[in-house]
Amino acid sequence: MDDNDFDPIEDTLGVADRLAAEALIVDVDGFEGPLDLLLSLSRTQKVDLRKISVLDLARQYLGFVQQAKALRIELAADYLVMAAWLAYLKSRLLLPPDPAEDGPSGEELAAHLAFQLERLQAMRDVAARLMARDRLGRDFFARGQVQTVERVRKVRYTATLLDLMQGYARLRTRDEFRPFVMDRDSVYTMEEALGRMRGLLGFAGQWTDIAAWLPDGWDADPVKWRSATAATFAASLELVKEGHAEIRQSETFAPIELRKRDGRE
Amino acid sequence: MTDNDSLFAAPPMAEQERMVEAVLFASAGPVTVRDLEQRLPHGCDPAEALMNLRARYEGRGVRIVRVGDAWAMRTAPDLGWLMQKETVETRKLSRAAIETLAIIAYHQPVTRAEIEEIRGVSVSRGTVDQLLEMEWIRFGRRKMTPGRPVTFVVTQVFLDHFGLENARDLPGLKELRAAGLLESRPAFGALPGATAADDEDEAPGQSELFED
Amino acid sequence: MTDNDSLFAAPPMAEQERMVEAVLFASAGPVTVRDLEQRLPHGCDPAEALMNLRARYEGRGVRIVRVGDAWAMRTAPDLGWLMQKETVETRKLSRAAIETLAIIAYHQPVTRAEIEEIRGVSVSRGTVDQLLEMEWIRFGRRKMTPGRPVTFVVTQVFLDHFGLENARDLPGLKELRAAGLLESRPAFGALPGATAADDEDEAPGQSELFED
Repeated sequence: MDDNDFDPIEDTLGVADRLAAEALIVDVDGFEGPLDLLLSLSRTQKVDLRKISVLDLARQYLGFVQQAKALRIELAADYLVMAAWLAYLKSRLLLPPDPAEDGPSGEELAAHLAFQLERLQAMRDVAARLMARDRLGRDFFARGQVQTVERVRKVRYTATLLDLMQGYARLRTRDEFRPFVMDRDSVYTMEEALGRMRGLLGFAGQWTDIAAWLPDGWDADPVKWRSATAATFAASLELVKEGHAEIRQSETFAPIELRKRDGRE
Repeated sequence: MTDNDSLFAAPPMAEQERMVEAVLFASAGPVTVRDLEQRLPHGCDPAEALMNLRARYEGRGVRIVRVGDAWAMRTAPDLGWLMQKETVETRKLSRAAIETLAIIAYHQPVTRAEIEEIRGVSVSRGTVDQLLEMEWIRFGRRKMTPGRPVTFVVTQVFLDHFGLENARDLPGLKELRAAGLLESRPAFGALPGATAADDEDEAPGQSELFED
Repeated sequence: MTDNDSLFAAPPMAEQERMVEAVLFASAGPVTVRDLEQRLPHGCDPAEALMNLRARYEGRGVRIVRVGDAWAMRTAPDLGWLMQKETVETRKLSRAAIETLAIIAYHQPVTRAEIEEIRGVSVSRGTVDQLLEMEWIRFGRRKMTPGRPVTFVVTQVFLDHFGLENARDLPGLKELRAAGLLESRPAFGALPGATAADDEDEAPGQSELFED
C-alpha cells in the first residue's frame, strides 16, 4: 500500500472515473459475479495485478454499487455481500491495526483479493490460449475413413460409468426415483376423469360433492386419492367452462360441489 | 483460385507431396487427381506428387492405392490380420448386468444373496458368468458367516474401463444429483410391482432390506 | 495369436514398424502401447517401433503424435487450410464452459468448490454436464478433505482435441506455477465470492410432486 491509498478525500471521483463507472452500470448484466466486476474495474488502474491498489479498487466497487442504487438497478445479493466485505476491508486498511484483534490483517486480506484477481485473469488468459491452439477436426485431422476390414464378429459388452451410477441410483432410490418411466398406475389423468364424468353428468341434477365423483377404489391409497382428486377437479372446471355444469364452494376448504347445467336459466 | 496465383511459383515437390498425403489421409473417400488439383495451390502437379508419395510408401504398413480413377490410403493387405480385432461389436450391458455390477462395485465384497436382497430379484447365473468372463468382477474371499459364502469384488480391468483409481472413487448419490446426472423425477409413491419391468423377475415382492 | 508364437523369434524391427503403422492408421482413436503389445506378435517392442515410426514421419503431411499414454496419426497442423472440406463444426462453448475447462485442466484434480472459488461464481450443472458429455472431463479420484468431494480431471479426448501430449504440456503451465497461481492458498474464510452452491442438499419437495 502506498501513501496514495490514505487519501482522505476518497469520495471525490474524477470525471473520467465517473464516466467509466456509469459505462459499467449499463453493463451490469454482462458480469459474471462480483469477482468478474472487480477484475474489470482493476483494468482501469492499468497496472500489474500484483501491484494493484486494493483500496482504490474497493472505492471503485463501492462507487459502482452506490451508483447502481441511485439508478435503482437491482443488484444480486452476492454483489451486496462483496460490497459489505470491501467496506470492511477498506476500514481495516485505513485504520491503524488493532493489536488486540486476531485474524488476518487488512493487508493480508487485500493481498489475497489481489491474488484471486490475478488467478482469475491468468485462467482467462490460458483459456484463450488453449482455445487458440491447433485443434482436432479444425487444424489437424484424424483419418477420414473408417477402415472396412473383414468382420470377425466378436461381441464386446460395454457400459459407461454413467450407466453404472444410474443403475445403482435406480436401485437405491427406488422409492423416489425411477428414470424415464412415468408411473401410470397411480396416476388418474384429466382425460380419464373427463370421460367418466361426461357419462355420469346426466344423473347429477342435485349439487354433489366432487369427492363423490372419484372412481371406485381410488380413495383408499392417499397417493391415488390425491391424483384422482386433482384430475376430477380439473375435469369439473373443464365441464363448467364448456357450459355443461355449474360448480360452487360455500367457503374456504368447504366441499366443492357440482351439478348439471340444463338450460334452466 | 484467381489468376494472380499463377504469379507465384508452385510449392516445391516435397511440399506438394506432404499436401497430397494429408488430403488422402483426412478424406472420407478416395480422391481424384482433379480434386487434388482444385485443392492444392495453383501450379501444383498432384499427379507427380502422387507417384512420388506412392513410391515413398512402397513396402510400408500403409500404401497408396488406386480405386477406380481416384486414390486412397489403405493398410497393406498382408497386415489384414492385425485389423481383425478392430471389428469387435460393442453392445450395451443388460440392465440386470449393470445393476449387479453396480452393487458389487459399491458394496464389495458382496455375496450373491446380498446382491439379490438389494436388487429384490434373484440374480441369474448368466449375469454373474458374463461379468466374470469380462473380467470386471472376480471372486473375493469368503464371508465369515454360516455357509461361508463366496463374495464378489471388482477387478483392475473394471477400474481401467471406467477410468477409476479405486472403487471408492465412485460418486455418491448426492454428487450424482448435484452434477445433474440423475433425472430425479419424483414418482407417485412406490407400488410393489411397479419396477417389474425386469428381465429376470422371478421373485418380486422380496422385501427391500437394503433400502435406507 | 496362440502361445506357439513365443516359440518363434519376434519379427524384425522394420516389420514391427510396419505393423504399428498399419494399426495406428486404421484406428480412429489413439492406441496405447499396451494395446499394441496385445495386438502385435509376442516379443515385439512397440515402444521402440513407435519411436522409429515417429522419426520417419517427421516433417511429413501426416504425423505420429502422442496423446497421453497413447499414440495416433494426425495430419500436420500447418496443412489445416487444405482440409476445409473435412472441418467439423465444433459446438461453440460458452465463456463459463471455457473457463471451467481451463480451470480443470490447469488445477486438476479439482473439486467443484475449488472451481467456484477461482471463478467467484457458482458452476452451473449444465456447464459440467456439457464438458462431461463431450468427454473432455471426467471424474477423478476423491479429495482427501472432509466430505471427500469428487474431483474433475481432463481426458485423453481433451488432449487429442487440443493436440497435447499430456496435461503437463498445457500452454503457460510452468509460468503459472512459478507465479504461484496454481497453488490453492487457503482463503481466510472471510472473503466472499466463493459461493457455496449447496444445491445437492435440497430434497425433492412436495411442491415438485405435481410437476411433470
